[in-house]
Amino acid sequence: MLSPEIWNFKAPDSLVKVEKGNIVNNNCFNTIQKLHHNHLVSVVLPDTLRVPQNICETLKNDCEYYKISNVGLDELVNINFINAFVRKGIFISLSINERIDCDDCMCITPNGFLLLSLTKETYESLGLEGTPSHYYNTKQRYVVSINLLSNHFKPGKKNYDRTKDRLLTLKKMTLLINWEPPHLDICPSSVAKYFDDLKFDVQVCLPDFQMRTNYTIKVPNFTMDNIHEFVEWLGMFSLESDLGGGGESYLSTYETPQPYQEYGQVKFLQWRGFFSSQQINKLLEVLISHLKDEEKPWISLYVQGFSDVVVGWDLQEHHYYTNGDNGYVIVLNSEDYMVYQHMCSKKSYK
Amino acid sequence: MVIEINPQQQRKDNSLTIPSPTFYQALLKKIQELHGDFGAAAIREGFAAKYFNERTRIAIVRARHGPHKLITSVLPFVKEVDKKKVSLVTLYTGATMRQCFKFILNHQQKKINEICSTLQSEEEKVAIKEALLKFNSTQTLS
Amino acid sequence: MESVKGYFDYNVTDKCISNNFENIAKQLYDFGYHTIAINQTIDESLLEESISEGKKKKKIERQDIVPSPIDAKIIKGCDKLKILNRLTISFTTQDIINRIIKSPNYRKYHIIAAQPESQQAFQFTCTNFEADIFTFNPSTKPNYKMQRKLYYLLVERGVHFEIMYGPAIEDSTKRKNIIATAHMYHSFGKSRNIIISSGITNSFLIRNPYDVINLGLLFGLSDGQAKDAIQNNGRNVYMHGSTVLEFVCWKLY
Amino acid sequence: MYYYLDISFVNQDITAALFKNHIITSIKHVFGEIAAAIPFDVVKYDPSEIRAIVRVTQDHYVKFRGSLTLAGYYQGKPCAYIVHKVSPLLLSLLGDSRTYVH
Repeated sequence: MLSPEIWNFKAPDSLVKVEKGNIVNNNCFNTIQKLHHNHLVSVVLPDTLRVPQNICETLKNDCEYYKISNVGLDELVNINFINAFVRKGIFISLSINERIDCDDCMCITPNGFLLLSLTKETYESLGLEGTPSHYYNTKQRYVVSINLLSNHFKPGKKNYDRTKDRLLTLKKMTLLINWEPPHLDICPSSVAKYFDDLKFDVQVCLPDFQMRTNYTIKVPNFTMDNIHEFVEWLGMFSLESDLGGGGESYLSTYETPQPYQEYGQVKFLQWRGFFSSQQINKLLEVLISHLKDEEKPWISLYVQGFSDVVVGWDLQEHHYYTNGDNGYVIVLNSEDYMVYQHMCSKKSYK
Repeated sequence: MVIEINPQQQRKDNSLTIPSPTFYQALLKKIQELHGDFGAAAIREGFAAKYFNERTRIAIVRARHGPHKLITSVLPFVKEVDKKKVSLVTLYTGATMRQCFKFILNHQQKKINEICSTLQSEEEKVAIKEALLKFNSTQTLS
Repeated sequence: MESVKGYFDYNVTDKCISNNFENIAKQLYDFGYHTIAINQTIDESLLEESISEGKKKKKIERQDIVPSPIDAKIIKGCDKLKILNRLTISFTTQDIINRIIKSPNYRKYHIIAAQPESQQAFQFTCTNFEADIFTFNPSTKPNYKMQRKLYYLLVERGVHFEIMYGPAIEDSTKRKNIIATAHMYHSFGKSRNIIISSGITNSFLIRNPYDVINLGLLFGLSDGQAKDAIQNNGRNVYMHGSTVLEFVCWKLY
Repeated sequence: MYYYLDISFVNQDITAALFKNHIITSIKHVFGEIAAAIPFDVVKYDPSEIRAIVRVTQDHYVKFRGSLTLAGYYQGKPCAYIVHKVSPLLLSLLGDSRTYVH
């Protein structure tokens, strides 16, 4: 007779991958390209008196995205829509207010796949082919993948008509849409106009931007061998936590890692909204040039993905056990970079 | 799952009388204190304690495999049973009753030898031996 | 069949109805519980008393032996919230069950839970009674003996074992009984077919579903079982409940 | 490795020290004195919202969170801990995409 575990309870797993390299070969941009639906971006600039305007504006200008309420998913396989937006430029979308662990979720990836993560019941009533989710070995959840850019995916073909017909039966969802046009002379808002013309409730969303300055802050030196402590410090600073050194050790034993340096001003910038990996890429480019011009000790960038997106890193299936974290931290100094990737565990739950 | 413990009284006298239920309660109280509600609940199924030899002061504690770790961790902290100051020593941890009885038998034998060495007459030795072993086996059967 | 979604909480006690139910339902909904059941309990011992009090009333008593289910109004802003009715029968002998089943109100409940209080009642639950949930009284130690065979028999019949966390917050004795019972389910049936419900009486006892999953780990469930306990198994209970109900109706008409 | 929890306390205004003290008492109730010694840090405390960020090692996270869940009373009055978000990466407590209003 077996007794349950009573002493060592394992915390839910998560994976951390640390990658180091030289800034010259630009490998750090690869990481950014692997996570497509980004929600929150934050930047820490140590020893900075004035934040250059172009950093603040990279994720503010031309970063509008659209919220469209109550869309039937059959609209997204409309051939006019595919030809006008999915095929051209970079189009990403995901459903909001739906939980990946309980409800049906949808997302469109930049390579033109429409992905659905469905509960067993919805999947059975939908009748489109899919694969059982990796995370539940009892087959409670299925992922349906539709290639919108396939050559055979057009009206008149059996597959197309059937897919469209079946998607009509799904519940309407609220979507976020981010589209980057292929040419500068096309207005990004044309995607909004498309849906507006179809009499949908379209709302323009602007990223939420916050900036903060903290004075006289002990900042740890960035070296490659104290990465975990350094990333923890970034968290402590970003959340304005107690950075240690005070008298009250009863509450917290946290101390800023040694060796550190004290800077007069440290800036914290944060954007929230819906960003594509291209937009993050641009921000990183701006940050790198700023780093080179101003000779800062280092610059850090933290990006957090959406909790309820169908796919996370490398288009692999995402899930939510007790948290749905996907994110990465990039720390750069004038020569090296470090990427700290944080992803949900790939273990399936038994 | 049987754990064996040896309550050693502060006073240097050979026998010690503790009713088994009191001993059980003392253990349970300590577990409640050190491992909280969760510990008390975890060990409850299949938990039994029996103090059964007054001369050699041996007791058997039964617990299920797994939660027995909670009990072994608590034993060193038991200082008082039945208002008598005691300290407990784990002598043996075995997975079956049989294993434990085997151990007890050996242990008793050793005790007998110890006592015997302090005794003078041969008759006394035999008497003691018989008393101890007999006591042991009858208790075992019950 | 209507689909049920979100996290499940099958034990919102009827005490909550008088006690600001709207607030409680809203809070449960915001935490992510989208299917809840209002629980009403029939206690055999109380019924016996009322019957022996006046034999003249017996005929009427028989009519009202099962209270009619509480009809909860749809709460504003929680349009996705599905409210079911659950009846828990606490009994020591099977005689009462036969009377309860005959009651017209009985069929109005979506989910039936059995709470046996004696060895005989336990045996009856395992072999004959079509219950959806097997539950226990957290304030007392169980006075029947669980057997592996019977546990598996219940699992085979699609019955789910309930562990409630609400009483475990309120009181230390109940907490110990609940944890011990949960561990007993682990050793007898590898914690198969477990559902975790709240059993709440006020809004302070409501916990986040992810807290409950974590609590499931302490109850001896594995990672997956803990999540199933408030998600997938909840759906199975609903399906089981509705098929049994259909079956009964079909037999009657 | 650590786990970080973003929690708030529903009862009444209390100071950071009392807050930490009550967590220790809650752990002691559920897991006893041995577990009450597990180290954890209140790295941030916001008295206006009675909301805190707590750091605990991964080995103790499940027991720690379980104790918070089962904590029902503060000075005889009902109370509750609401866990907003947990993560092994502190930075991810900056925001939750589930609760963000676009």
